[in-house]
Amino acid sequence: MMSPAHYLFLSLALFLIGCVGVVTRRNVIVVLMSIELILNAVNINLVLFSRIFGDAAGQVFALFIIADAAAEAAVGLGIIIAFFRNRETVLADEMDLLKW
Amino acid sequence: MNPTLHAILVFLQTWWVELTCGVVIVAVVPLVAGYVVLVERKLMADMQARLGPMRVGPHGLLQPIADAVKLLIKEDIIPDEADKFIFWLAPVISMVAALTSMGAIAFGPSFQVARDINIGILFVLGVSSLGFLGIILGGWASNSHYSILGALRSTAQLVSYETAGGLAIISGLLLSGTLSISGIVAAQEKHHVWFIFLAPVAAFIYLAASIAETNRAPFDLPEAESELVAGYMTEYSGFRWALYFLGEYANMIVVGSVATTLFLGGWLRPFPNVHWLNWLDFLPALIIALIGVYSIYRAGKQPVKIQTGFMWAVALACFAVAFVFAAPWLIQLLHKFGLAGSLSLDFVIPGLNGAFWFLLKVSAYIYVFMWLRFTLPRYRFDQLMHLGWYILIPLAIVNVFAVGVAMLLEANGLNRWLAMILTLIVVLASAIFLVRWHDRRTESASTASLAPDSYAG
Amino acid sequence: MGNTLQDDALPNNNTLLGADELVLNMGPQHPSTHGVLRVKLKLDGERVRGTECVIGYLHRGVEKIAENRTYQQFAPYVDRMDYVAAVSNGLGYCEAVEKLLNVEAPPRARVIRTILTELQRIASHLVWLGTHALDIGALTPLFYCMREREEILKIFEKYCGARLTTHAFRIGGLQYEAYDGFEKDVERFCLDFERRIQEYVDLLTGNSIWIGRTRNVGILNAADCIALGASGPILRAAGVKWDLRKAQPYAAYDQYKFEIPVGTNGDTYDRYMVRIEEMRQSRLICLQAIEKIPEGAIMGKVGKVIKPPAGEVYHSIEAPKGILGYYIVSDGGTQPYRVRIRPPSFINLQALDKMVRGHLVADVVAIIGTLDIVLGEVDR
Amino acid sequence: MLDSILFYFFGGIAVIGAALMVTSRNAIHSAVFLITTLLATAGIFLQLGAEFLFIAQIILYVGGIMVLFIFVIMLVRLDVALHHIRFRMKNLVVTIVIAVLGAEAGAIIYYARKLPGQGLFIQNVAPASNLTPNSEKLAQSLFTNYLLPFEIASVLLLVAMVGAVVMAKNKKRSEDS
Repeated sequence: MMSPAHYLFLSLALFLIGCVGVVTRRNVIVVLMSIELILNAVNINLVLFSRIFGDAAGQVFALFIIADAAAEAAVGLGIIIAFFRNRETVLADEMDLLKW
Repeated sequence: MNPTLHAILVFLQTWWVELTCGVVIVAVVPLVAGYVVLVERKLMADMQARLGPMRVGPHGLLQPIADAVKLLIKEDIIPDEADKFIFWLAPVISMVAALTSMGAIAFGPSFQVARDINIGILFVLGVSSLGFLGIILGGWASNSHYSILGALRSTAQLVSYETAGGLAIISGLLLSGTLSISGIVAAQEKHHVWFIFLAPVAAFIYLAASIAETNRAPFDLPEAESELVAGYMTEYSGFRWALYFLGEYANMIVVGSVATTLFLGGWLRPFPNVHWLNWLDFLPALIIALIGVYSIYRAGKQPVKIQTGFMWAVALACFAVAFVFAAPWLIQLLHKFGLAGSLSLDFVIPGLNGAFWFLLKVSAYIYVFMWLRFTLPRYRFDQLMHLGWYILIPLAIVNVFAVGVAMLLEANGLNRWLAMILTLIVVLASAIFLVRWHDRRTESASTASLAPDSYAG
Repeated sequence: MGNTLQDDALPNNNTLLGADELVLNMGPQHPSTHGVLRVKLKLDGERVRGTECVIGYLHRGVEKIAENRTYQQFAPYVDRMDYVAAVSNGLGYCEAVEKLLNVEAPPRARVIRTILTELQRIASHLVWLGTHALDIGALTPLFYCMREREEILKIFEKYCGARLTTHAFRIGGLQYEAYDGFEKDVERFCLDFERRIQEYVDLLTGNSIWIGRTRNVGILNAADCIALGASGPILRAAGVKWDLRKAQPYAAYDQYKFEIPVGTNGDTYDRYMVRIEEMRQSRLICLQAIEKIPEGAIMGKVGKVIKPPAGEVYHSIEAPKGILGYYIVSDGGTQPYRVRIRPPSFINLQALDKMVRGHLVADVVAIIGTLDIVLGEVDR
Repeated sequence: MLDSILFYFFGGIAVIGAALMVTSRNAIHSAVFLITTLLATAGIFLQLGAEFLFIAQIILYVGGIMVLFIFVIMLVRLDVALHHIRFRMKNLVVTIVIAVLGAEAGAIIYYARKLPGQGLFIQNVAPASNLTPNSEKLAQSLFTNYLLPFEIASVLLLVAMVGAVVMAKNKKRSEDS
C-alpha cells in the first residue's frame, strides 16, 4: 500500500477540482456533478482511514455518503427539471428570482 | 538478473492463470458471440420452415467470420451532426462492460479471472449494468430522433428491470449466504439442490428481467426494428455497430452465466452427489465424440469438395476435444495395465467437466431466449413498464420475504421442501392477485382514457 | 390528407417538460410503413398528438396512362396498383369494361374468376397477416404465411405463367383454359389450409401479448368508418355487415354460401379476427366452386377491337382490402376517355390520423399494419 | 510495486477526468468524464481493500446517479444553452478558492513532514487481514453499530425519491393520466 499522504493528495486534488467546478460553472447540472466529485473525494479519505485503522466504520460512512449523494442528486435534478420547465434554463446566474 | 524483468516474471508466475483466462475471454468471446448469432439464425430458420445461412462453408459454418470481415471493411460512417467523441466512445463502453463482467464469472472450478473476489456476483451485475451507459450515450450522440427514443426507452427499461432482476438475485443469495461465485456453487453442492427448485419464482423473474436487460424480444423495444428502425443503433454501421452487437451477445452470455451460477448449479453436473450417476462424468467426451461422428456422416453429403474437407476438419477437432476430455480416464485405464507410470491427469477432470456442464447450461438458457424471441410478439412500452413495476417488482419483493421465511422455518426444524412449498403457495397467490389487479386496472383505464384522446382532433 | 399538424389545439405545456413536441419522420424509408409511406408524427414523449401522411412517392399516373391505351392494353396496368392482389384488380377492371360493353363473361369463366379471386384474397390476407405480425414483433408467422402464399402463387403460375402481376383475366372472359389438375391443386391447397390457419391462430389469437397489443388499439367505430368511407375488413370489424359479394353479387358469388364475418369493437384485434375468418370463408368458397365448374366457352362475345358505346360506368368489387371501384367514361373510341379508380387502401388510409391519436409510437406501426395498405394502390 | 502502479494509474485517471469534467463545455462530456473519475476512484477503493465499496461505487454512483444525470441532461436539451457556458478563469472567486485550498494543501505537506514517527508518509497501517473478508465486516458494522443511521439513510432516500417525483412530475400530466 502506498503511504497515506498519496491518497490524501489525490483526495485533495479531486476536492479542489470539485470546488473550482462548483464556483466557476454556470450550468447547474455541472455544479451538481462537481458536488458529487467533492463527496467522492471525501470518500477516498474515509476509506483510507478505515484501512489504516482496520475498522469498517470508515467504509460504513462512505456508504452513507453514497446514499446521501444519491438523495441529493435525485432532489437536485428534480429541482432542475421543475426549474427548466418554468424558465427554460439551467444556468445558475439566470436563476435570479426567489419566486416565479 | 534485471530487477524489472524479475518483477515481471514474478508477476506472471503469480497471475498466469488469471491472465490466460483474461486473454481467452477477450479473444474467444467475440468469436463465440458470432457463433451464437449463427446458432440463433439456424434455430430461427428451423422454426420458420427455411434453411438459414447455407452459403459460406458447409451449413453456413463460416458465416460469422464472413460477417465479421464484411463489417470490418465497411465504410465507417459518423453522422455530421453527431457528437464524435461520444459516438466513438459509446460502443466501446458497451463491449468493454460486457467483457469485463465476464472476468468474475466462473466457467468451471478453475476457469475464472477474479477468483478470490468475494463480491463476485455483485461485480458481474454492476459492471454489466455499465453497458447501458453505452446504449444511452450512443443514442444521444447519434443526434437522431429514433436513436434518442431508443436510448430513452432502454434507460427506463433497464432501470426498471434491473430492480426486479436484482431482487430475484437476492433471493438466490439468501439461499447461498455468500456473494462469491464459487461460494454460490459450493452452497448448491452442499444443499444437494439447484436453487431453481428452492426459489422457482425468483428464477422466473430473473429470466424475464435478464431478457429485458439484454434487450431481447419480447422486450426488445429499445431496438424494435419495426418501430424505431434500430433504436439506439440506427446511425451506427460497420465495426461500431458490430461492437454493439457483440456487446449484446456477450451480455447474453453474462446473464446466462449468472442464472446458471445462481439457479442452475453452476458447473455442477446433474445430481453431483449421487454416486451411481457418476457415469455422467463420461458424458462430455461421449457427446463431443458423437458430434464428430455426425460430422463425418455429413461430410460425405457435402456438395463441394472443400466443404467435405471442412467437415472432416470439424470432425477431427471434435475428436481432439473429446480426447482431451477423455484423457484422464484413458490414463487411469493405462494405470490398470501398469503402463503410464506415475502420470496422472485426475486433477483436470473437475475443471474440464465443470466447464462443459457450465457452458451446456448457459447454452440452454440462451436457447430459451431465442425460442421466446421467435415465438412471441413484442410488448408495447407502457405494457412493459407496467409488467415491470406493477407485477415483477412487487412479486420479487414478496419472493424475497418468502424465501427468508422459508429459511427461517427450515432453521426451526421444518422440512425444507415443506417450507418451500408453503411459501411458494403464498408467492403464487400474490402473483395471481397482482395480475388480476393489474388487468382490472388497465381495463378500466383503457376504456376511460382512450375515448377523449382519439377524438380530440 | 387528414388533419395537418397545425390544427391540433393541445396546449404546449401539456408535453414532457413543456418542451417542443418532437416531430418524428416515419418513412418513406422505414421498415414498417409497408412501402414508401411517410408519416410525420407529432410526439409528446412517445404519445402521438397528430399525424400527417405524405404520399405520392410511388405515383405512376395510372389513371392518366389509361387515357392513352386501348381497353385491352390498360388491363395489365391495373395489376400494378395493388400488387399483392393483382387478380382482384383485374377482375374489377374487366367486369367494369364488360358492363360498359354490355356483355357478360360465360359461366365457366365467371366461376374460374371467382376461384382465382378468392385465392388471391387469401394470398393478400396472408401477406397482411405476416407483415402485421412482424410489425408487432412476432417474427415467425411471416414465414408461415409466405409458405402458404407460395402455394397460391404456384397455382397462378401454372394457370397463367405469372405469379404476382398476373393479368389473369381478359375483357369478356378468360384467355386461358384451366390447366389439367387445376381443381385438384386448389382442392389440395384448401384442404391443407384449414390446418395452416390453425397454426397462425395458435401463435397469435390467444397470446396475451398479442391481445394486449391489438385490443382497444386504433378503434374506428361504424359511424366513423362510414363517414370516412372506410370499407372492407375495417368496416366489417366495426360491426357493419357490408360486403359487395353479398350486397351486389358479381362474378359467380351468388351461387355460393358464405358468411360475412363482423367484429364488434372496431379495434385492431377485431380486424385481425375478421380477416382470419375471411380467409376461412374464402377457402369455403373455393371448395364449393371447384365442385362443379360448368363446361363451356371461356370467352364472351367481344370483338378484337373493343369500342364501347359512348357513356359511363361505375363498377365496384370487394377487393381484399375493401371496395375497389372503377369509373370509366367512354367517348365511343378505342381508348377510355377517363378512368377513375377508387382504391380501398387510399380511402382507408385516411382513417390513420383518427386512429392513432393518443396512442404510442408502437401502436402507429400496429395501426398502419391493420389498415392493410399497399402503397402502389394508394399512390397509383 | 503493483500497488504503486495501480495507485498512479487510477489516481492519474481520476485527476485528469475530474479536470476535464470541470473544463469541458458540453454537459454530456462532463458527465462522461465524471464517470471516468468515479470508476477510477472505485479502482482506488479496490486497491485500498474496500471491495464492497468498490462495487457499491460502480452500481450506485455510475449505474444509478450518473444515469440520472445523463437522463436529465438529455431531457433539458442543453444544446440550446451550450453557447453561454464558458470557463471563466478571471473570476476572483476562483482564485480565492484555489489559493485558500492550495495553502491548506501546502500546510498539510509541511506539517506532515515535520511530524515524527507517525507522519502521513510513514506506512503504519493495521494489517489488511483486519478488514477481510471485507463485505462481512462491513455488513456487521452496518447492521449492529450503525443500524440507526442506516435506517435514517433509507428514510432519507425514500423522502428524496418522493420529493424528486413530486417535483419532476408535471402537474398537468398527472391530472389527465
